[in-house]
Amino acid sequence: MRGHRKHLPTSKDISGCAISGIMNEAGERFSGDMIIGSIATMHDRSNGLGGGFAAYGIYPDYKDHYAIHIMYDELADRQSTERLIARYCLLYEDESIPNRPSPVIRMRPFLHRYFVQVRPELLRRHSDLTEDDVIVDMVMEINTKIKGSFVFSSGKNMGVFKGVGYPEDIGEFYRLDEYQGYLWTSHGRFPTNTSGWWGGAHPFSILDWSVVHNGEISSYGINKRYLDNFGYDCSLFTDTEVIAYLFDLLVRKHHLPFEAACMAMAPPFWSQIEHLEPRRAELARTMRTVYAGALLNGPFSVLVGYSGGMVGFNDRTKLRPMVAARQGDMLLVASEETAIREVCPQVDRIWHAVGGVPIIGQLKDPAKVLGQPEAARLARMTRSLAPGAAAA
Amino acid sequence: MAPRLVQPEFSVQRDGERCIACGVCVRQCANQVHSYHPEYEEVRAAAERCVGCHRCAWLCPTGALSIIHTPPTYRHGGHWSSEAISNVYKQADSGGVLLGAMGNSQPVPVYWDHLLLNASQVTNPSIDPLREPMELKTFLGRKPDQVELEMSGPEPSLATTLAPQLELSMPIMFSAMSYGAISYPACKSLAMAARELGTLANSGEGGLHPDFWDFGPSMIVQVASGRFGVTPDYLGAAAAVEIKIGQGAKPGIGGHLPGEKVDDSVSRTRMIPVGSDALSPAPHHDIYSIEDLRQLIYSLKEAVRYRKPISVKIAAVHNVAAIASGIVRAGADIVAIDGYKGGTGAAPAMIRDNVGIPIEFALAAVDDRLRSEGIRNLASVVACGGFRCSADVVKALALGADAVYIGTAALIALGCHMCQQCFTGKCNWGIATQDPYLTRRLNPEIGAQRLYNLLSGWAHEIKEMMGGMGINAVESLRGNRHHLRAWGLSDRELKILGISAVGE
Amino acid sequence: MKIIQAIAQYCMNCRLCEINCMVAHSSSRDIITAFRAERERLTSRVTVEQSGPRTFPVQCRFCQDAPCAVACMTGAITQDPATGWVAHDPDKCVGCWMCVMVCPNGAMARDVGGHVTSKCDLCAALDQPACVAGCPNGALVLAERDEVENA
Amino acid sequence: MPDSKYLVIGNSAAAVGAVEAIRAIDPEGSLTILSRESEPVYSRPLISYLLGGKVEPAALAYRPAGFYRAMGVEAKLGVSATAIDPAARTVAAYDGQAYGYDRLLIATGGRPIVPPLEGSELAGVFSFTTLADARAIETFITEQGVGSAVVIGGGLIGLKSVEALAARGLKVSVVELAERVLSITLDQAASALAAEALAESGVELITGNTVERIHGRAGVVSGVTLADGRRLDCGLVILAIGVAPDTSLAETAGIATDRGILVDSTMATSAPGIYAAGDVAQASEIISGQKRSIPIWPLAVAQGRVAGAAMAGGDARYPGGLAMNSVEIGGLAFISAGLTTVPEDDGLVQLSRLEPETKTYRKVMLQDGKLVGYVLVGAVERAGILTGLIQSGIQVAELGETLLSDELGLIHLDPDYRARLLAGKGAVA
Repeated sequence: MRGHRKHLPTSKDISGCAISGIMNEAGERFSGDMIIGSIATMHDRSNGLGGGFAAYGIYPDYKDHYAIHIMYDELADRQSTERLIARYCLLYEDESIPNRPSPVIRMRPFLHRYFVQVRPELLRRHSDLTEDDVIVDMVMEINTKIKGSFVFSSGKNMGVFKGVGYPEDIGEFYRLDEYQGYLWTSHGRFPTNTSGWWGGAHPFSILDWSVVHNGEISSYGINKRYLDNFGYDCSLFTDTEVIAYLFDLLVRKHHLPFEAACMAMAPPFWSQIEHLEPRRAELARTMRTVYAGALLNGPFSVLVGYSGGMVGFNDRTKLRPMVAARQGDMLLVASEETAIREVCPQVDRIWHAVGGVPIIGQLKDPAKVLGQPEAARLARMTRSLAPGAAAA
Repeated sequence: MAPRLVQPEFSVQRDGERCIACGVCVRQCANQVHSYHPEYEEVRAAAERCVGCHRCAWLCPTGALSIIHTPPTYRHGGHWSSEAISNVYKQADSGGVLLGAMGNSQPVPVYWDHLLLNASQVTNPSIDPLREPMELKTFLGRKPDQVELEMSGPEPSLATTLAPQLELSMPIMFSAMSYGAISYPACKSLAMAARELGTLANSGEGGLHPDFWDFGPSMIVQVASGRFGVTPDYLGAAAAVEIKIGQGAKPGIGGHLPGEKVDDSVSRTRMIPVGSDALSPAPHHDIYSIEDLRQLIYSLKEAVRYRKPISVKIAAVHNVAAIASGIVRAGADIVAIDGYKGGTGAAPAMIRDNVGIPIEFALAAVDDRLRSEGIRNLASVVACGGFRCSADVVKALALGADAVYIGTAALIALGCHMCQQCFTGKCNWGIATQDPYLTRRLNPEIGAQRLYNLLSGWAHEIKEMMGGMGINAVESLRGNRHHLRAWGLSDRELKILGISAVGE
Repeated sequence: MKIIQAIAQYCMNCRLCEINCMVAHSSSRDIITAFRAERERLTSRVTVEQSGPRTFPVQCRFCQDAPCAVACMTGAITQDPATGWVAHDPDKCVGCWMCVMVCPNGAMARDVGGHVTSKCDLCAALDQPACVAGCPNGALVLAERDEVENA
Repeated sequence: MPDSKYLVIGNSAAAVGAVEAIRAIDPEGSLTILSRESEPVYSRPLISYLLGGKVEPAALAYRPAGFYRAMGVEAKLGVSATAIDPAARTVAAYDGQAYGYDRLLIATGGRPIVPPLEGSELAGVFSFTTLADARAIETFITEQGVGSAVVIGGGLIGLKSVEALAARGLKVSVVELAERVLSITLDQAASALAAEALAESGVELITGNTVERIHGRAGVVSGVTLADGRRLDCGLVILAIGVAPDTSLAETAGIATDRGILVDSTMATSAPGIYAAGDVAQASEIISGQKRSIPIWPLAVAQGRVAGAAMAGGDARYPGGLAMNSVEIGGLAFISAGLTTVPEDDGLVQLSRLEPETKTYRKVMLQDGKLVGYVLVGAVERAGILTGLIQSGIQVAELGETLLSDELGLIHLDPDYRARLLAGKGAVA
């Protein structure tokens, strides 16, 4: 099977990984060199069968447009895809995603990007739909219906770049050194059962959610079926996809702040809940009861990026590594401390993440970076439940 | 009348070198198999009365007794088994309905045995339940789609109030077994064990003996078609109320407690005359369709002031998924599905062995259906009908059950030897009888301890299996069919079960 | 002192207590040998009483001012005033049945073969009385004499 | 003058009961026993077993060697009391001493009734109530080579001696004035079974008759002549007509007596500081409510215990006596208690069952719904339960025939009564 061909898997993806994320909370943008440098130190955590990045703030000229990154098996697939896009969106610009040919990157698909906006008449016609919903529907339709097309990035002012190879080579290939972003995440993959398809690399992304993740989620089967209940079709059989959708469901649709979403996904143990003060115990009990299907079990560390920041968190028993550091406005989170020290030798503070407790990085002044409406939406997402509630 | 043609099924073998003629067997056999003959100073057996309950063999202090199953061996015929022939004899002798008790006794496929569980290797660590937390706590009841938080205060607070939930320490409950069908000490054993274990027992349709009202918080009470023992206080005493529509052992027919088992105490509990047969009608006479069920559900919710979940129990029949969907939409907080191998105190054998579908398929179909309709969270699904061991339970949870009911396994823990003669009222183990000479044989302290031991053992095994799968909370096992693989099943069966074949 | 209490509602009339008692006090202590070779001397010191479906075992209650010790004319039965223990010395017993005559519990058994009486000794040589240890339904327990409840 | 806090005249069941009861309360107070017998306390009823060769002499010890020392008792054995001076609180003794006391117990027991019978002074004529009697008889039989004996009296003592003599191989004849043996303790039917058992063991039973005179040759018994003129040859005569309370000391001291010394429920006599217990005492009886002398071992011990406790300042009460007896004749057990025959007055209900083939007989007597007596022959296992029922005075009418059953048990009895029994609290509340 040719590696660049779209190949939606039929069984669960299993892989080991390296993850890294770097953010400037002041919204200062910086080049992709730094994240490439960080992920490259963890070369041995991946095996050359997948690498990728998510970058935020890279398309300031199109910050109000959805940037749709698509990989095509054949150029011929473009036609039907673009017709489909046109049904949902107005196209403002499209181009091949710039790249730098490299001897180590082979058998790549055709990579194209579109800057679009949702057709206003769709929103008028379906008053209950948001433009995000329309984009999600469109992505789902392309990915499940069109044989040779795969949308791998669909957020505003952000983009995912991924492929088969070591992450540093993928970064080089996509010329990420030439982009400026205020938040970067990255992933190096060590799959054990992959076909080596570009779309199978991480991050996984929907809208502005991007997820990089290390570990294997043993609750995958029920998380997938739980999401099914809410209309999410988890076609990629990856934990990352499930985590992304869960964040989308819990934060975007159910309006839970990140801390609550993390509590749903990595809740305190019942024995810990018993010792919380009653109001917090009730909250935790209710969250666990209602979101039982969202509980992510098994070992994982995950970094979720979105336009307002990033959230790193571990499984509740912390069976996967995650180190975080702060230096000035910079927040760095990675699988290994070296991946932080390599690009930021001096740090103000460095610590190991606590199981189930999210590490939240957020733009200090999102209005300045993202505009007022988006800032208002994000404010809700970062509300703290209560000091120590999630830490329990 | 010509002699009966039915032949004994058991041989009572007494080792003459060991028998001391102490008479324990004589005193313990309610079927009067053993008798002492003082003139010869020996005990003899009338094997034709033996039902194979093994009470005598168990208590014989010298181990002199063996009960051997020796069904008549007619000339082998593939179609006409010895049992089929014997059944014809029985009915030609008696003219009656073939009665059966406990679960289906035919050698039908056990789908649990075709399902295999997963375990972690390398890519994912297993979890050692002796070292790490391993959570089996389960909540049954209606859940909202989402939790809403009130964001206006200094910190977010709950804006969602949960519907009433049943909190279980483990996803295993004792299924409905009525006082009347089983003895007072059997009921008490179940109630005591449920309380000790932090789970629930179920009154069945026989009302609640006043002595057991203290156990109310550990009991589900049933409202069945006979309405036996149903009063506002009865509903109020329990943790939840279950409407019994059907039973896996006998879908489509009502209950029948023979008058012999209706003694004074049973009569007062059921509110029926002593010695009268307790006949539950086949249907509820106020339920002729789903909207009537809705009325009953809400009547009961009113009666318990919306403080307790209402469960609806049905037998697994052909279109169980659609029925379950209707029940959820009718307002049930819990749907209990009783499979084809569920037990009973008495059922026509033809019904027991030929009506209904296996719980494995019923459960998978119901879980799928509720999910596809987006209403899975509106009700918990409880599976029952023939769970033999913790692995069966784990498989059921993985297929989608929130919890399971165990009945037969609990009775076996209490001493039941599956002789399947519950309807005779002569249970030598003191379980399915009201004979005061027999009920004494079950000490509820011992019974409760045995049940506690059984479920503690199962809980430990479940934790081990979960740990192997890298799961430390039961909600991550529930409906997680990725941890199941099947062998020896057709593609169609796999599809219905929603699982892959081994090796996939 | 602790004596044996019957929890009557769980006595199921198997009478294994009687059998275990006989074996524990036989010389072979082997059930089959005892019943084969020592049958004449086997005397249960516990008796299961029956009234309809109700049954329960009775054995020596170690009474206050034990009437058997008062009545015993040979000095075979003595009661320790400090502990209340009632001892029976079969070597001193001549089988006059005076104790049988006065025991209000009917707990003095007649060993006709040996022409002596015998009574519950709580199997003092064993970890616990054979009847208690062997009761399959927990119907026999040890309890402080003053706290013994009705059967 | 050897003064004691406690002085006991007598050295048998009542005396030992008293000594043990005193010591349970007062471990220190000085305690002296005066006994006309020279042996340490022995089991009086066992003298027939000794004579019959069924037990060794050592088996007669009622209490272990060292009993007196352990109890802190000054035992003056073989020292008869001769007179009591209640005013001076002294007892004169055969040794010439006057024993002072603070508390005195008269436990002198009974003396055999010796009728004015011609020939009763002959060698070979014995009573049978003491160990000395048993030894003397044994010696006489051995020395004289006695082969046959006549026992005068078919009561308990008589039949016990018969049993012993028969066991020694003597040919024994019993002469009983009444129409049946054990006429006081048994009823007609049981007596018949006893007679049958005697006959089966080769004993000649002569009832409705008596010995007119004892013949002798050279001062030694050679035979008897009966009232009907019959003559029986024999080498030994046992006088077992009966025993009477030995009240002589009390009478001379001016202590109130009837048949025995009259005592109250603490065994106190009419004289201050003086108590009486055992066969010499006449204490209350539970069925009649009257004071009666009942010379049986269990009551002697019980009375001795009450007396001892009272002497030492305790508050024990005698619940009242009940006549009862256990005897074996020819291997057949007889136990009876209370009323065994229907007296003249009505109001008594009698239930009985006789099974001649198994030689079992059971009879109970009820009055006003209470058990007042029973006779058991052969199957005697349930005797104690019946005794308890008489002593407790509880209603048993509804038990009916169950009272005759071998299966009779606590399970059939009143729950409160059963609870008391199971808690070891005995029959009497």
